[in-house]
Order: sequence, then C-alpha cells, then structure tokens
Amino acid sequence: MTSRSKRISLSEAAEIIKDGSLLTFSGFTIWRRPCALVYELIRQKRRHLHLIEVNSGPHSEFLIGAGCVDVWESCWIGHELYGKYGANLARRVRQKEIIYEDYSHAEMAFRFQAAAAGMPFMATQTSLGTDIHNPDYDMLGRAGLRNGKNPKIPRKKYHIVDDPFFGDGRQVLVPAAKVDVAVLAVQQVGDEGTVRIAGQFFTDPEVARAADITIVIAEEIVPEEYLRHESHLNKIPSFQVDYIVECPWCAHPTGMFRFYDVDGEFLRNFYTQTRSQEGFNEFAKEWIFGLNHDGYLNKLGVPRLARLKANTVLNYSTRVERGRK
Amino acid sequence: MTSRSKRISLSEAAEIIKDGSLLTFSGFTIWRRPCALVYELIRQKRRHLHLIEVNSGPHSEFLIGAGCVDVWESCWIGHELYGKYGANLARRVRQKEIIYEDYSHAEMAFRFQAAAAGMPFMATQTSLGTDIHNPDYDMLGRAGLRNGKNPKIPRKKYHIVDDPFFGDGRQVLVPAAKVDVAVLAVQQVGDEGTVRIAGQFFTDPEVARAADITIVIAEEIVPEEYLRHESHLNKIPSFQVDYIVECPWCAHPTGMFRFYDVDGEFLRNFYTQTRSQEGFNEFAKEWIFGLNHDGYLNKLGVPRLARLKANTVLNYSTRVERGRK
Amino acid sequence: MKDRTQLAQPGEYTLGDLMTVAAAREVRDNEVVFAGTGMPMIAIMLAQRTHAPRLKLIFEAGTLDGRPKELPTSVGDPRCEVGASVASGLYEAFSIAQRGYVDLGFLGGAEVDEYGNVNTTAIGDYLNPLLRLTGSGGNPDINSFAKRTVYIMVHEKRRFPKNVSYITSPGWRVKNWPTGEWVHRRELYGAAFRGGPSAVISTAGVFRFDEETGRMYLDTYHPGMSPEKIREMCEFDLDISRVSGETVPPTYEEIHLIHHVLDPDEIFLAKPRKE
Amino acid sequence: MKDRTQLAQPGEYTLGDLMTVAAAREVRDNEVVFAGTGMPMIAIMLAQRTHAPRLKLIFEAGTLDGRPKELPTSVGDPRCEVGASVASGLYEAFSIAQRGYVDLGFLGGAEVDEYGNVNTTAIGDYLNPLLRLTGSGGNPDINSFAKRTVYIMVHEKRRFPKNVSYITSPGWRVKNWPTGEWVHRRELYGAAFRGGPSAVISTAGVFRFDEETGRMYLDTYHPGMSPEKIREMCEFDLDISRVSGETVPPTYEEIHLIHHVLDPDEIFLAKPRKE
Repeated sequence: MTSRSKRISLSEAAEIIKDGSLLTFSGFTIWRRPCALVYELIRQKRRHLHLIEVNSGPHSEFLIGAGCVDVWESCWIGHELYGKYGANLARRVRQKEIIYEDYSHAEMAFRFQAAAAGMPFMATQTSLGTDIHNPDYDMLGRAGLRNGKNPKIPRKKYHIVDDPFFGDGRQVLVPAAKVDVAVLAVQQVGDEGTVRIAGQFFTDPEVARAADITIVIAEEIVPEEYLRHESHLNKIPSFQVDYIVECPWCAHPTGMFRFYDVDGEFLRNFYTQTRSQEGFNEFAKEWIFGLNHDGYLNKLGVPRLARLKANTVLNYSTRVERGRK
Repeated sequence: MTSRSKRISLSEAAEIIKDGSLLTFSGFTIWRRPCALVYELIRQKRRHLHLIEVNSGPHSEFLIGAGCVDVWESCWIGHELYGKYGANLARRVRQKEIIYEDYSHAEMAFRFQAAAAGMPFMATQTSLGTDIHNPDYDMLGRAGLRNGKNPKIPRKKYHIVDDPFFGDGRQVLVPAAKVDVAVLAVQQVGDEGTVRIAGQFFTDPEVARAADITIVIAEEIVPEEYLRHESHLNKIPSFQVDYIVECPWCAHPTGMFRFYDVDGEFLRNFYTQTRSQEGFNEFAKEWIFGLNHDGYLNKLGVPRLARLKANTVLNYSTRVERGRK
Repeated sequence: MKDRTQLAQPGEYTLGDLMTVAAAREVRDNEVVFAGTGMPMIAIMLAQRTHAPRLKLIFEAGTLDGRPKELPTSVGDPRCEVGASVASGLYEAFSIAQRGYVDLGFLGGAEVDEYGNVNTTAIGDYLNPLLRLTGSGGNPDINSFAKRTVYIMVHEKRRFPKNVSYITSPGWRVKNWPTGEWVHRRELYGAAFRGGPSAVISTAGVFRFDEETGRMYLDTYHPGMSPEKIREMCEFDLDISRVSGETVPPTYEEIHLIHHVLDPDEIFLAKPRKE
Repeated sequence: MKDRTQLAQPGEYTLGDLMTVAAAREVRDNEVVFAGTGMPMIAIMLAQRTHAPRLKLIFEAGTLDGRPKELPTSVGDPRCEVGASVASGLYEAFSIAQRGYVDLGFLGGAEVDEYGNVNTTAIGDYLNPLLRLTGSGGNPDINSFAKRTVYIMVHEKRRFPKNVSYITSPGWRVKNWPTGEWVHRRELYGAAFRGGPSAVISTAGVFRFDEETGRMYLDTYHPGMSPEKIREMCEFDLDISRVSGETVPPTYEEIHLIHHVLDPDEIFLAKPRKE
C-alpha cells in the first residue's frame, strides 16, 4: 500500500518555497543542482530568499542575478573551470545589495551534519586563526539578524570553547544549518520518496534531513518496490521526502552522474555574459522568462543534449568537448 | 599496483592486540562479531583489555568470562532472544572483578562518530534526567582512571553546557570514543583493504576510523579491482584498514547477513552453562582451548553449519530453527 | 466459520496475545515507529497488517522503513532489512530520532516507577548490584526522542516500585543532575521536549500518565483483574480513579495474524492451548 | 628517439609543465593526498604514474582513493569516481581529514603572505571589497588538517603582499581571535597541529617555510628567473639566503604524460609550441 501521492509539478514545487525562506540544494559546485526548479522560482519572482549552502554554484548565480536573494551563506561560489567566480554575487556584494556570510567548507558540512542529527552544533578545529573567525566579519550579526527573531538563524556565528575531555585545545562550535526547504536533483526517486543517488552523494542526505520540507526532483520516478529490493543502495528514506517531481535534464547546465555531463559552454557563456546586470537581464530574457522547462530543452536542442549524455559504462560523456580549444 | 600485502593470519592478528589495549568491534549485539579472533585472544591469554563498544554481545561475554577484560564501557550486553543478559559480566560486576561504565546507546554511537570525525565530543539531548548522568556513577572516575595518564580516556564522563546558538537548552557533550584497535568481521574485503558490507552496516565505518589500528576479518578476500568497479557499495576505504584476514565463519556463533544466521542453540547453551565461572571454564575447555578455528568448525560439523547458511535471495537462513519449541 | 472481526473469548487467546493487541492499538497510521526486539516487533507488524498499513518502521540497528516478511529475532537481524527504504546504521537511526522524526517508541523494562521512569540496568545498589541486567541499549534514546513511548512489561509488585533501582530511561519526572532533585521532564529537556511515556502495557492492565502531574494511572484492566487488585500489585499508590474499563480482547483475525502469519514458530509468543 | 628520462630543454616545455612537475615531486609514495581542482589534479595524477604509484587520492566531494582514467574538470566530476575505493560525500572526506589521515594537501590561492597565509575570498576591504572571489571552499580545511600543504600560484607582486586582504587559509603565523594578535600556528591549533604550508610553487619559483620563524624563503627559481628578481616580485622582504638552485625542468617522459596521457585536450595545460 502506498502513501498519499507525493508527486507534484515543477511549478507546484516552486510555489512551496515562500518569499523569505531559508533554502538549500543538493549537489556540489557544478554537479546535480536543481536548476529547472531554480528557473521556475525566478519565473515566479520569488524574493528575499536566504540561501544557506554547503557550497554554491551556477544555480545560486541564477537566483542572485535575478534579485531573488537577500542573504547568501556558504563558502564558495563559481563555475569551476568555466567561470572563475560568481560574478553576480560579486557585483551585488560590491553594490551592497546582498548579505554574505562566509564559513569554511568543512564548517558548512559539519553545520549541515549537526542539523541533520538534531544537534545544535558540532566542534571542529579547522580554519583556526583565519579571518573566517574574525568577529568583525559576522555579517548576519552586523545586519541585526542574530536577534533570535528567526529561530533558524543562530544567535552567534561561532562559539569557542576548550576541549574539556582530552586537553585537545581550542574548539570552534559551528551552529546547525537549519533550513526551511531543501531541493534535491537526483537520478532516481521511488514513488513513495526513497532516493537513490549514483556516484558521490556530496552532502545530500544531510541537506534533506536538515530541512523542514524536502522536495526531490529526479530524472526518473521509479517503482518504490524496485528500489527496496536493494535498500543498501538508497541514501534518503521515504519518510524524509515530502514532494517528488519527475523532470528529465533537471540539473542542466550542471551535470548528473550517469545521466549527463556539465554543459561547460553554457556556463562559460553565462559567466561571460552576466558580469553586468544588463547581461544577466538579457540572459534571463533568453533562457528563463517566456520559456517553460520543455521550451528550455527545445531551445537547447537534441544534438547538444546528445553530446552531454553520459556513457553508461563510464558514467560521464565521452562526446562532450572539455578542452580550451 | 598494490600496496605491501596487508594479509595476515588469525593468530598474527591477535598478537597485534596488546595487553591493556582499548579494543572495539564491528557488528550489533549478536550479528557480525569477530568471534574467531576473540577465541584466539583467549587462547593467547590476553589480559587487562579495556573494551569500549557501541553495544556488546557474546564476543565480549567470551572475553569477560575468560578474565581478559579489566574495563567494560558500553550500554548493553546480552544474547537477545537466546540469553537475557550477560551472565559473565553480571558475575564479575557482582564480585567487583571488572570496571563497568554505562552510557546510552545513542551516546555510544555519537561517541564513535565523534572519534571517527576527529572531534573531541558531540552534543546530544538524550537520556537527560536519568542515572546514566548521575555523577556518582562515573565508574572510570571512581577507579582513578580519568587522570589523563591514558590519553584516550577522557578526563570527564560528560560535560554539560547550554546551547549558545538557538536557546535549545541543556546539551550533554559526550567524549570521543578513541580506541587502540578495532576488529571487524565483514563479508568481503579487497586485497588492498577496501571493505564492502552487506545489509545494515551498524557502526562499522565509525568504529574503523575511531581506531589507531584496524583489522578486518572477512568471509572472503576478493580482488580489489572487483570492489572498485562499484565504489558506492563500499563502506570503508583501503587506507583505513591496516591488516586483513580471510576466515570463513569468522563470526560464528553470531550471524552474518547474506552468509549465515545466528547459532541460537549455541548461544542459549553458552548463556545457560556459563552463569557460573566453573561453567565458563568448562565451555572454554570444550570450545576454545586446544582447538584452532578449523578444529572449531569441525567440531560444529557440516550439517549444523549447513542449517545456518543464508538463503542467497533472502540473506538469512530458512532452515534454522528459531522458535521456542 | 467464525466472523474474524469478532472479539475472542477467554481461553481462546493468551495474555501475550492480549498485550500484543493492546500495544498494536497504540499505533496510528502514517506514524514513524521505532521498535525494540520481541513483543514490540509483533505488535508493530500486527498494526502494519491491520489499521496502520502506512506506518514507517525504524530499527535501531539501521533499517529505515522496513517491511519484514518474517519476524526478526532482533533489530540486527537480516529479516529487518527486507523491503526497507534504506539500510543504514545506528548513527543514522539515532540522528533521525534526535532530529524529531519519531512519533512512537516501543520498549520493554524490568522496573517502572509512578512517573514512568524505567530501569533495565541493574537491580539493587548500582555500585553493588544484586543483579546486573543488560544495560540501557537504546531504551533512553528512543524514549527521549519520540513523541510517545509505550512500554510492555511483566507485572509484579517489585517491578512497580516507589523508586526504581536505577533510572535508565526517563519518565515524566526525572532527576536534575548534578543535584539529583526531581523536576518535570519538560523543564530539563528544553527544546528537545516532545512528550514521554504514553502507556505501560503490563500483564495486569494498561496504564497511562497525566502529563502535568506526571503520575501513572490505570486505564484498563485485563480480563480477570480488577483495579483494586492491580493497585495491590504496585508499591506506589496507583491512581485508579480514571479507569475506563476492561482491556478489549483480540479479534479472531488478530489472533490468526499473530500465530499463523507473524509468529507461527512461537519465537516470542506461545500459541493458546485451545485455538 | 629521445631518452625519456632526460631533462627537457627550454622551449620544449611550458611554465605550466615546469610547475606541474615541481608540484608532482612534492608527493611521496604511499601518502594520502587531498587535492583541489586544476593543476593540482594533473600534478597528482602525474605523481601516481611516476614515482608515487601507491599514493591515495581524496577528493573533497567524496571520492576516496580514486584512480581516474581521464582528467576530472572538478572534484565533483564523475571522472573522479573511476576505480575508487569508496564513493561517499563531503562529511566523510572532511571527517577523514580532521581525523588526521591526510599527509599532503594541494591547493591554489589568489594572494599569499610571508607566513603562508592565503586569500581566496576577497580583494580589498572584506566589508567593502574591490573584488569578491569564490570564497574559501575547502582551502582552509585541507590546509588545517593536512601534515603538509603545497600551493600553486600565479606570481605577481600584488599577489605576494605584506598582508593578504583576508586570511582564508592559515599559514605558519596566524591571528588569535577575538583580539587578532599574531601567534604561531602551533600555539593556536593545540592537538590539531600537524604542520602547515610546506611549499608555494609560483610562476617564478619554489618557496618553502622555516617552521620555527614561519617565514617564507626561496628554494629554487625557475629558468630565466633569479633570486634578486623574485625578491623584487614580493611586497614583503623575501628571504633568498637559502636558495638551492634552479628549478629542475621536466623530463621528456613527464611532458609526454602531461600532454598525451593526462591532459591531451588542453583542459588545464596548453601544449608547448614546439614539441
């Protein structure tokens, strides 16, 4: 017997994310980002989002460029080989149009792990002595957002203690990364919500459990029974997933292990074009507004997507051009 | 190209564990316990061991009955359906021949997770208000063992703090469970040390990483290359495993998912027989001393082991008798 | 042929059947249930096959949303893993519980006091015990993290003492360390407060708790028992003012499921003599 | 046919080749190496195919002991996973690093100071930056946890300032917050102290650190450079008293591996004009 159906459409999924939400995503830099949903959020003109991410990438550059984001809290943003840094974040930082909060990558991973385990913090010794811990650079604090009004925003950026057990010295307590909604882009989800992730799973299991609402967008919705025959291959249990969406190529232009590679040309063009707000607006006009996901795929065209398609033995594309030439 | 061979024999593996070591194991209660190695430790008359375990079971009852153990630090000991509690631990507790230290199960899991992540502690809100936190019941403290002399024994049993981030109230910091040697019993290990575990993996990945030395005893040593074709199925990376031993039926009388079931009759007899020290001595004389692992298997005999053998589709035995009759 | 939905008559079911069915009735559909070994497993699997087909079952050893075909003998049993959503480990199971996903825990105990504090660790002075038991296992963890916890216990007067020898698992009034003064559970748990023991199902009756005073009261008494008799079987002064009646016996369908589908080999439950 | 073990002549290799080979030589066999994206990847894969076949490679995104056949374009790339011992996630990778398994980290940076503090976050005042960069990524984590860290950098005078705009990744002398006074890394890290930056390989030369004073010194200068010229290319007073000579150029074998095996498509490294 199955649960009440969790299946919804892409636009219904975007509607679940309210203005002002604390939002996070699956994936890693330019891999397995739920871009199809991000485009839909931009079409729906979502505002005042607080992104809190283990690391960031093109999906957040889209949202930031479109003016959907008030707070960006993470450790990294860029396009890897295809764009040196996040030009839209950089522009809005320079123009003081966004609050940015920097942690280290391990700190962000531990923050999500803490939230996923229902712990208020975890202890780490990374990044001691760096400006990441500079108390003047607590940007949420400077903005007055650590007043306890939003119960998910910690009242301090860090809390330093000494190890009481082994004399191991200074420990940095990093607060749990509590989020309202997590959106994941994965290969397969069962019709009751069980998630199977192929390849590196990044921080997806933690991210799903750190959120109050978890939306999973998958290349395929498959029979739950099939996934349950090999439960050790699954990464997120049914009851942690609230909504599921079937959407092929949901991560484009980022890549999806076993399904398709990163569209480097798309990212390089985006990075180059959107270093100005005018450039971003043109990009959005061309690739986001006035299109739905099917229109977007049609615009990309079959030959381009065929080049990105992963070799099923190697799990990555052997046809995509990756070199500089 | 492969590393210098990690393969050793069962008796060589036992020799690595020195008198006085902090020792832990794979598995869960009566499943996947490295009993073959435990028997060998008893044959080699290892003494003054400090067992620190997420939970305990028959393997520790063997060691405790044989007088190998000075300290037992865990949360549970018994034989599940086949013996109400650990009669050997109970006897030695009553006779003040052993130091016992009680935590809760989640606390032990978090302690190992902390050690595995190189953190000195983790925070939890479990078991607040119970006698587990009664300061009079800090047994290592009462025994004078929290003096910092052994750097792996924490100077406090607990440290209580208030959550500085979310106002979530009282938090119990539990110290990392640092261990000298972890011994794992698993289905498969590659010749370079990669471990694949079938079924529930319990706390094996944490336990392996919490230890300074990790010994893996497997039903089969398989070509590393085979395991590396599906790296998402593997649980412990090559470089965390120091020694490997091939030993079929290494967990008997405990069970091994996909390989064999628990030998309930053996456990019930052990529990009944060893409620007195004389009974334990007779058991040890019959089943441990004067036998090696091959002799032990021969004594069990082919028909008995054939009954325990798991059905390869169901991963458990359909022939073993489990009922009360 | 008997109507399977009808209630069975005394003699047609065992005390174990009665308790199992009473326990199964504590489960609501769609709940996430975290269960220990033994009778709790049968109760949950029974609920799964009757009124709560969509319950999600978590086993401490790492099985998430499992649908066992055969009765597991322990939570580490491969039989737990069958049909599961995810096979993982203890850290995952306890993290999920601490994160607040668990609606209902199902546990056992050796002693219980008036406030629902349970002992599974040692009888007598902890430092010099008459009998050392198994220890806590996940008992305090499941009970600390779940919204409701149901205990299944043997009823003897010494097992319902004024104070348990050792508080393994927290009731409604617990000790505030380091002083050890008694406080309401709510005070100590702060944000982690989600509830507490909601029922004790003993061999004599079904008990519940007043969440404000934290005191246990008798809800139903098993056939053959009376409230007064049960009050005599407690060392503390049991509140019998809120009794709702006799414990409802199992239906023929439930007896059939217990003995022919779930535990045909009598692993945990012996069959009734006349069936 | 050329002897492949012979050193190449100027013009037969690029500056990128020279730096890659210098980086590869920092790896010792059997080490656990944690690598970032780009030139570090080629350097490690080169070492794996020459003098360090048994090195264990960890990628931040979760690949443990991978043996990529094709050059990954980032650490999240499926190409990382090929031949791996375990495919896991970031929490696992960073936990393993924090636990102390990592011998060597390989990283990049935009600015480095005399004590090896590296900036990858922002140029100018952090609160009012001229240029916002990518942010830390795993740079401080890998560098905090590894026994040795090697940086690969473009050499410009402004990139070797007296003080970096923002300390993203800790050098040998770091800031003791909340006061911000400078202290030796060893004092701050306590039990977690395992080492620090061991080399900077820039487009001008190879630099090392005196672990006691924490100061950078020039070890080797690339062909065409001189110690004096390089000192002019730093805003701080570079110690050139310990120079050991010219950076050893690549062998023909190494050039072949870089351009025909590891990066034939010129993903990170352009081919030399005459080859």
